[in-house]
Amino acid sequence: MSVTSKSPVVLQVRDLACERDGRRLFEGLDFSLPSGAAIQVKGANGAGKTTLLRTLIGSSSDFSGEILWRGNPFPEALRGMRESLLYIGHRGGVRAGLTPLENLTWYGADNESALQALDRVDLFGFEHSLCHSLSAGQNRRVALARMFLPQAPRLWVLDEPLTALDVAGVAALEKQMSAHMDKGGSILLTSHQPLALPGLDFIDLSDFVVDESFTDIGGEHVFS
Amino acid sequence: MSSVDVQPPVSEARTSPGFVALFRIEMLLALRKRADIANPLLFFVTVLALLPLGVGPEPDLLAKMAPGMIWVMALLATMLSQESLFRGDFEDGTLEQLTLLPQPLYFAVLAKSLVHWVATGLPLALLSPLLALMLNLPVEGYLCLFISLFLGTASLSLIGAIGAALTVALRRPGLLLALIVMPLYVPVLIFGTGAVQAAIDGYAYSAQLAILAALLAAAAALAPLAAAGAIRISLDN
Amino acid sequence: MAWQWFHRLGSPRWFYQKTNVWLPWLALASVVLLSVGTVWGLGFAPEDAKQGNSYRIIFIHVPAAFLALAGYYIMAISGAIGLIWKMKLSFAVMRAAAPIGAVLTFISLFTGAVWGKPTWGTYWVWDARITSMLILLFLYIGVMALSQAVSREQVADKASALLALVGTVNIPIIYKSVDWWFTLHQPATIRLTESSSIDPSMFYPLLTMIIGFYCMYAWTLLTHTRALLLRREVRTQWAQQELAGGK
Amino acid sequence: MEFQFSSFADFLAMDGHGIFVWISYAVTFAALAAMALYPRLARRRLQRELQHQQRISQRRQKVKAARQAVKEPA
Repeated sequence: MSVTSKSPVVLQVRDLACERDGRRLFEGLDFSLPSGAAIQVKGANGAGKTTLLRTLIGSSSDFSGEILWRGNPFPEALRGMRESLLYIGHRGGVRAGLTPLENLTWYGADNESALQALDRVDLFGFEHSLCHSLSAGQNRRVALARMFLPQAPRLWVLDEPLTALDVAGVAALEKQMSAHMDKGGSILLTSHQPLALPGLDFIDLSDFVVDESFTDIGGEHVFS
Repeated sequence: MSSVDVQPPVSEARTSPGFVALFRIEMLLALRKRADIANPLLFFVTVLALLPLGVGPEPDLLAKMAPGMIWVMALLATMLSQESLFRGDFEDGTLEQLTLLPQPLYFAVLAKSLVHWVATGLPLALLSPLLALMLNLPVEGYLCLFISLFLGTASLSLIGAIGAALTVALRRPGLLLALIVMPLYVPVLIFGTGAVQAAIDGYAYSAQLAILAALLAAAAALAPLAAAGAIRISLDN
Repeated sequence: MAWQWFHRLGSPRWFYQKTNVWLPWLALASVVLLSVGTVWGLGFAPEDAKQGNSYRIIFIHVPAAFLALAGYYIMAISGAIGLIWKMKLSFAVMRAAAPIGAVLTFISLFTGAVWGKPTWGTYWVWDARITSMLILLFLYIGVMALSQAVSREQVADKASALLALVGTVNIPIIYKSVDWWFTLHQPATIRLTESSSIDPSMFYPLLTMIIGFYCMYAWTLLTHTRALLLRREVRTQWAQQELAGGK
Repeated sequence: MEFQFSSFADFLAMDGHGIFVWISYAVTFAALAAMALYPRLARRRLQRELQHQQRISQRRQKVKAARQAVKEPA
């Protein structure tokens, strides 16, 4: 499925700079994520990959530059973006006190599609057992099951989705991601493991890193 | 390959849980963690049973101390169970998902605080006549004690949520949460004990209960907002 | 205003250089006012009819109590400015204001307690003013403890700013409920601060001391903020020149 | 407006209340003085830290330069 140049841009970032603990992680970042495309954010540890993802989903507001969701900027567009956002972070977002089925219905899925999704991450038979009795791998698959729901949200933001997955799991995930892209969805993700995903673009944060000399971070004073 | 728009567009607005759904799920979780409900109650009863052992069984002395002691113990029981309000969700990542819901975080925090009240404050209020009996509280005070605890512990849960949210990402939040929240509990404690004392002395106590209700209304309106802000700040840690 | 991190208005370097000029004058004003006020209040103001000489403690108790409360609002407001406009400078002012306010609250509590001895015969009395002061001290300690407990400085600033704001909403409620509670339990006794009559001979030294305390507060807040800014901006050139060349 | 006390001793005693007045003033001005001196101490501590860090980074540069020199001639 080729991303035609005219396909609508879902998420656009202009001249983005992020700061954490008084240190500038990167600056001058520009990219746009059209619908039906996927971008993997590369960069050394601590280069700010997670900070970038958290900024794009509106969880951190220490940034300069512009983030546009379908043309209109944050924070006005934040609510609209969150209506079509699926975010999976380092922590899966699975409640130990609930069963996998209840977890998925908590994310707004109806029973039938939740069962379908759980089956596709081969959790058949575990739908009704409490998550704290399942293994870490199974819990991870419950977290990823949200991507297998029929009406999955349009924008997927995934932080290291492949961790703790076996070979079969990775393959199933890659297949589901490309199916999502075919349906016009877009994906933004970070991953240490290589990903076999047709049409995957890359951004390397180290191209936008600020060199760590003694810069006057305090900024020139405004009044002479 | 035909252009992208031919396939059915991916669903736009995801159906995320509203206030009622959140309340139901939180209630379900609270009922499943039986211990979290029983602990504050057991704490409440055992400590109050210790009081006569410490102070001596003279009925009139106990009667004088009963309103204050019952209220202080209710306050401490609520505060002890406050810490677990967001901690579990923080550790498994659902707290972060709550902040990403399209509708304001206010409703999720309100739902959690109300569930915390139903799980701790309400049972304390229901149990209070038994404790009043043990501490020889005059009979006129029973009804007022129940109403004041009923209203007061709700405010305590709502205000305590702010402290829980501010300390959710810390390793050992217990003491700090108490330190932060204690001054904010003072007005509720003063009017709660004041109402029961007035009822015992035979004065009208509707004014104190009205103020407690006003404090509850203010807490219900403002505390979840502050707690929501605190959650977003703590998650950035 | 676009929701982004615009070039901060109060950049720390501008604040540091601007205050270089004000500090000496502020220091001079507070020293002069405080010494004149103290000598005047201790030596020249007439004795109080009822309380005798112990009322002279009013000349430090009242200004300290004023500033303890005003200091909390100053801390909360600078925290709010930091939260809304993300200004590093106002977070530094907030972090500096917390310990100063706590010390002033302690001073007013201590002087109030010592004053209580000759007046009521015991050091600690649950007088409405003193009880409210004690709760205010707990509020200060809560803010300071929270800002120490959070490891990341930015998050600690925002969290303590929010707690300070929650505190300001509660202070009037706390003061009113303590007052109501005090009138309920305590028959009318000499209220600590209202000495029998505030005639001019007592009012002017008190006024001098209040203004002196305000100048001292401003000077202390500025110097603490500057020291904190140097620590926070230690990686910048201007801070290093300041530290190297500084006195 | 003139001096209220007959003698300096009388001024100290303040007919019985002196002890309370002087303790209050002493503690107050001690606390204020401590607050006034604190920034100076903090600044000096920061200066020492900075010099310490600079010495470490200089030493590290020297070591790196030495290693560089060893590699070059080969």
